[in-house]
Amino acid sequence: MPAMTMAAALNEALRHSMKADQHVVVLGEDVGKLGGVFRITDKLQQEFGEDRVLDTPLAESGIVGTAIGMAMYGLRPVAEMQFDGFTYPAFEQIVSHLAKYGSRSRGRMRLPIVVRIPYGGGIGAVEHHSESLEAYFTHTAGLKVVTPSTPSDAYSLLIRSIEDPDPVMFLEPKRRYWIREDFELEPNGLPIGKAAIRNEGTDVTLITYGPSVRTCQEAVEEAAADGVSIELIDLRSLIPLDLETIMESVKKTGRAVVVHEAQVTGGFGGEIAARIMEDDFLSLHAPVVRVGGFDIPYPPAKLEDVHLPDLDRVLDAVDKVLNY
Amino acid sequence: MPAMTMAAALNEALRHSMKADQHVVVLGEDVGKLGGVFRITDKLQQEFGEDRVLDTPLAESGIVGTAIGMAMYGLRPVAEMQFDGFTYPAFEQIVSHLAKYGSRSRGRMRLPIVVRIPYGGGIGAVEHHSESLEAYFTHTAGLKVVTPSTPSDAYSLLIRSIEDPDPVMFLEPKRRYWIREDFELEPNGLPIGKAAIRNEGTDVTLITYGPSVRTCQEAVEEAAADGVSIELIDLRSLIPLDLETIMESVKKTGRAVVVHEAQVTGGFGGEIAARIMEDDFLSLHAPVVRVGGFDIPYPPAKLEDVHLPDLDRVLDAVDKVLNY
Amino acid sequence: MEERRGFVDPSNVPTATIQLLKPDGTLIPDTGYEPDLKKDDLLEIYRYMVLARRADLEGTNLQRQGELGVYTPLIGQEAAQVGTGYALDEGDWIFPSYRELALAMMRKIDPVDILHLFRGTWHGGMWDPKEHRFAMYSVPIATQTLHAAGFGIAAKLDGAKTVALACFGDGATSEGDAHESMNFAGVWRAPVVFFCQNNQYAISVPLSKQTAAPTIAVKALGYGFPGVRVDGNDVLACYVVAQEAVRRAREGLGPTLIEAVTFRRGPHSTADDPTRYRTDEELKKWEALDPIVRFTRYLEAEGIITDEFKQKVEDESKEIAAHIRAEIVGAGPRPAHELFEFVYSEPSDILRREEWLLYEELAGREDES
Amino acid sequence: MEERRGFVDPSNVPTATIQLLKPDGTLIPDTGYEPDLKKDDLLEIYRYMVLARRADLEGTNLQRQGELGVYTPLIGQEAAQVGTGYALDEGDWIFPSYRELALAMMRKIDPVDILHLFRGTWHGGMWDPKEHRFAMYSVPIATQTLHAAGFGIAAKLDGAKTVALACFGDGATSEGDAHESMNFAGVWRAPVVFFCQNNQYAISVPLSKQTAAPTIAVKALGYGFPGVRVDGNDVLACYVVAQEAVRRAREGLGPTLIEAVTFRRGPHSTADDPTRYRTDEELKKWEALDPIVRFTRYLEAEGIITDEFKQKVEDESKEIAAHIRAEIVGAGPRPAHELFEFVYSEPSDILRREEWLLYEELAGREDES
Ligand SMILES: Cc1ncc(C[n+]2csc(CCOP(=O)(O)OP(=O)(O)O)c2C)c(N)n1
Ligand SMILES: Cc1ncc(C[n+]2csc(CCOP(=O)(O)OP(=O)(O)O)c2C)c(N)n1
Ligand SMILES: [Mg+2]
Ligand SMILES: [Mg+2]
Repeated sequence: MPAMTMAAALNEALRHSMKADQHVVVLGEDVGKLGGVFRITDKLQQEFGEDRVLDTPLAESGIVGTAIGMAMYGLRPVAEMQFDGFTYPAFEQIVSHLAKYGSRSRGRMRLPIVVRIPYGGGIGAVEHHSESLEAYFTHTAGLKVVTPSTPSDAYSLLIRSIEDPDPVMFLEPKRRYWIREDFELEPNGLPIGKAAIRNEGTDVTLITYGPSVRTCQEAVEEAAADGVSIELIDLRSLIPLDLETIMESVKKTGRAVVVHEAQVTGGFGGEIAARIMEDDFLSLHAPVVRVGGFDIPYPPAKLEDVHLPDLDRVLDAVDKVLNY
Repeated sequence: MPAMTMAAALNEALRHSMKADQHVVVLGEDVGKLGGVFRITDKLQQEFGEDRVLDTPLAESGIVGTAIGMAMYGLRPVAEMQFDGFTYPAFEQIVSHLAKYGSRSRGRMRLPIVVRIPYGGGIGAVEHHSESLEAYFTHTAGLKVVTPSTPSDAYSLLIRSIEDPDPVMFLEPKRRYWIREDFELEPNGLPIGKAAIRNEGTDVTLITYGPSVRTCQEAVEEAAADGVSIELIDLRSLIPLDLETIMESVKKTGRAVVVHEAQVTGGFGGEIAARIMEDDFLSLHAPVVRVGGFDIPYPPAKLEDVHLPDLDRVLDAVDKVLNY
Repeated sequence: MEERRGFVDPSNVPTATIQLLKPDGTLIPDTGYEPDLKKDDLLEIYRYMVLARRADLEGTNLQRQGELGVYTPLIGQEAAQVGTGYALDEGDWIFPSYRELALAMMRKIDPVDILHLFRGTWHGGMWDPKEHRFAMYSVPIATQTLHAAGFGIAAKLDGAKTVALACFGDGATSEGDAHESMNFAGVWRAPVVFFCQNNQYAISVPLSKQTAAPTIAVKALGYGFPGVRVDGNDVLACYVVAQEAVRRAREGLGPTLIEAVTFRRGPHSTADDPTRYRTDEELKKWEALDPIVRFTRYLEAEGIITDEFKQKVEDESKEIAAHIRAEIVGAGPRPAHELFEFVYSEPSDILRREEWLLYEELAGREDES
Repeated sequence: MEERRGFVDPSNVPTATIQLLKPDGTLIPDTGYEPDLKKDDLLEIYRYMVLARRADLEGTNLQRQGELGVYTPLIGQEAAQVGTGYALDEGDWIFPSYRELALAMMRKIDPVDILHLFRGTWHGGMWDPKEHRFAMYSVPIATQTLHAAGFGIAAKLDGAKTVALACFGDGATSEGDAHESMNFAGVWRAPVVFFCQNNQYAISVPLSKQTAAPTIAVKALGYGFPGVRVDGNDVLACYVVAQEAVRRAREGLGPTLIEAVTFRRGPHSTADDPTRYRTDEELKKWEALDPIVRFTRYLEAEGIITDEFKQKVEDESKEIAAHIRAEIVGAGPRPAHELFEFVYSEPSDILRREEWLLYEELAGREDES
């Protein structure tokens, strides 16, 4: 089949899941007739009807909160937050209920809900449309946090997230919605919780996820031209975290760099750096270096390129750990 | 003067600030007649009137959002969240406005607001009353994050936070509300952003804040009895972070343990561990070890003692870095 | 509603309260409502009110004895809950906050399973929500109303006749979630009954500081469905009003907002000191309006209840109290592994690791002792 | 309001809309309203509407030319904004969302400073909120209504007569923040005018899916203050209604909710494709109700406006458009150091470090090129 964008792959994954299980419903702002502002739900309402694809009122706490009620009834809701920055009104429902209901009910009431969020920067948007909010969720026990980097993985991971018995925050790297890949429309073999090694290498381990995978792939190529062999790990799922794959790689390379768009302070990179150090300090020839955004509110579009980790910032970090 | 509890010290700090500046107003649920569920605002409404101490409707987004509007008018609001777990409805106002208005307005509209939050566990409470939520704020540029550990520091830091031109999340370690200290009711010399060395030592640096300072002090004493000399750093403010004090100590000891109540994954301990490694890898004789809560929703009261970092868990970590 | 040059005006909102029984227990004529309750129903309602009050008292007692960390008493609100609950079918779902002991007991939940929450045994409570069609207790104010709305919407999409009862307080009406839930339920005309127990206070904050609305019931208009005020200490009035709301829900006519006007006679919780914010007179006034006394007088006057039945219920309530004490006093904690067991369907590697760490710690503690 | 056995009923809510001018520009007799506007006022109102429309068009054009990242057109809503804004005093504060270009221009904000937001030059815009008594643009829906409420409460506590105008859309009424802001303002009877531009859509979602409420105005009852519906394409009606609301606010009578019924004739934003969700007929119907045409007809019929004046305004609008183009086209970014400058009053050590890192990177980039 012809190359497919990540946006189209996500749309197909929803279609697949809705066909496979009639309990799957999609809800959110503008997901119906409009097909979502990024068209991820395009044509689904036409195909499955207004009872399966629900245009909701403009209220994110309402969307997540009613999704919880729907799940309690027995549905498997897939809720869309229109943009990362508009997830915050739903924070209480996410932290106090979505994450905790399974525990609170002693496992009797699991909430198989997927909250889809287009996240991250790089699309020249106005304020609140470019937030990297994953660290708020990775610090919230009870949530799974998943983020694909390729169309095929987006397809697989979304299907698996919908099938998952637990709540999944599904973070879609919106600046990569339009990258293309040629692949079979079949869920791949990688479950949630398993990282993918995107490039095998021996000198440095580069750990990243979501939108930054692409940037890091470029870094891998550029470094290879300079004779540096980078092992590139795409985490795919932040919670649960595939520590095994990370540690195996670091044992081999002795050097690691973690990359994400989110501001460095308090970002998930700190978690990975700290874990690597705790788990295998002696293998490390250099400190784990974090690459990320500055500790500032996400900048206006005309300045986002100086904020976002780019090829150079990643390569600088690679140099730093190599020449330590 | 006689020994004063932290609760009373906070009450006195509010009184001091309200007298010193008539623009200071206090608002929140039950802060008026009742004086707050922890009595931190006790008698303030009687003294300053209903126009300075406002019992609000039960709506936290409303409390923070109207505090922002009040600050835009020219007031200096001190908003109380009744408990940590009830801060989440205000998350959007905190992240999207409180943190960003200064930047968004190019510095023309600063928001000198203090959001007081009793936080952390250990008081045998029901669900949502024991959350350690500091990592959500330390990852949000534009906020300052302050947390005292002693009555005198609570007094000073609250006064300084109210005077501060920027928004301050003021986290009060509720299980320490009733510890007592003998001190002069005068703000001490330490500004926001400066850590306090609670004990000088040479073998290990123990870094902590808020409710865990007390636990770590016990560890210091216990370790001293075993001939281990711990340098204890009380951060006082997480943002801005006093990295200088931390790094000086680690350079000396070569070993560090970070302690907090929050779940380890994604907690602020990871940030500190990663920074220490990045800034002075070569001084480290052992990995920085993090001590915290498990990656679970905060447990029911009868099980909180197995969850919270206690003396033993801290000492185990100290042993670990010493014997690495 | 009078229009002042085109303005809708709150001063014209009706504030009348539906009442069927006078405080002395006599039936008010010509209310337009005729409860379809047989003798057995009336006695069952009586029984639930009495048992709930007794179990509730036991909660307060156990807290005073240090057996519970905290407790949120129900006393005074029995009629509101039992009258409303009696209008539901077994298959309908209840979404409680944290003061719904009477409703829980009507759903055959052992009060012990509720009190374990307050003891700190387990958050949410110990019952099976699906078995009892009774969601876990919900502490964050108003959040559960959205669950009820979502449940109702799902039922509607499914073509089912199940009704969701959203329980919340007067203070809860201020939260954004209460607004969003009523708005969502209104848009889908979902089978949801919004049941507000207006007990006059949110901890220390009186209704007058909570909202300037003339009634809570009128808020329904902003969501396109009817609202109604009912005397929350009149169990028959609560029943007929809830029955009408449930009928509307079941027939696909959409939600109704019920404002049951009552009073929280106890402290907000056992940690609260109501003398700081309310007067003795206020309390006395409402004690005189006791819902059980009122209903008992009615049952007596109508010759429906016998001393024998009263005694039977009294005995049963004592048994329940004894049962509660027996189960709660000195009850041990849950095994620590449960902390890890329920976080996800399958614990992650990191969780498993942490669990091991804990076992090592616990083993260490035992070694020491 | 009729009571159905004690229920308040949404089917009885008045839905009439205040109108002073018919679409053909003739004055409706006996409305009970008499705008106190002199000739100069009327011409000034005309001028603002025309200038705003022209500046707005320039926003759309510049986006189409790639000079703006996105733009949210105002077209069709000029009367609602100008009529309402004209009722305010200079010292009153306006809390906009992101479509308040006409109000901004009435506050002497250079449209360039607004368009820089959409260009991606600076979030929030480039104006000084205190100088113009006009808060920064606010993108997260309904959040700014709380700022208006808080501002109004502060003014009230201060004994000031300042009024806060909270601007929001029909979609925004669904958010919890809209609810909380009206409730807070109601409790303090704060001098806040809640100004809802009901332009029928929230992106693709029509009002009928946003709420089941018979009107938006009726929601005011739930907060204890009056609400009113006004023809949002009739600038005189918008003015008199806002004037009444402002009077009430200033006299200490508390908030008012205004629902200005209008239509968003453009796309939600330039990124939007309205053909997916609305018909051409709908658009045509509203184009026929154009607010500027209506008001011009009125001014012409009453002999208030001259061709000369129209030409003057036309010239001015061209100047503004030229000014906008001159300032926006090719405008450079702000210097990167500003990213660090405004986060706190004083940058922290870590921020300073990051700033240095950036300078090194930028220097590196220059070396490469
Ligand atoms: C979101 C949230 N904020 C604050 C609290 C603390 N709190 C617990 S009960 C309560 C008052 C609730 O009043 P109301 O809704 O009238 O219910 P009642 O307790 O009277 O039954 C408050 C403020 C909470 N539980 N949740
Ligand atoms: C909290 C939040 N959720 C979602 C969005 C995305 N969004 C931007 S505008 C809009 C529709 C707003 O509709 P309305 O309030 O009617 O205002 P209008 O655009 O029609 O002026 C949405 C959903 C947002 N900006 N903020
Ligand atoms: Mg109450
Ligand atoms: Mg709209």
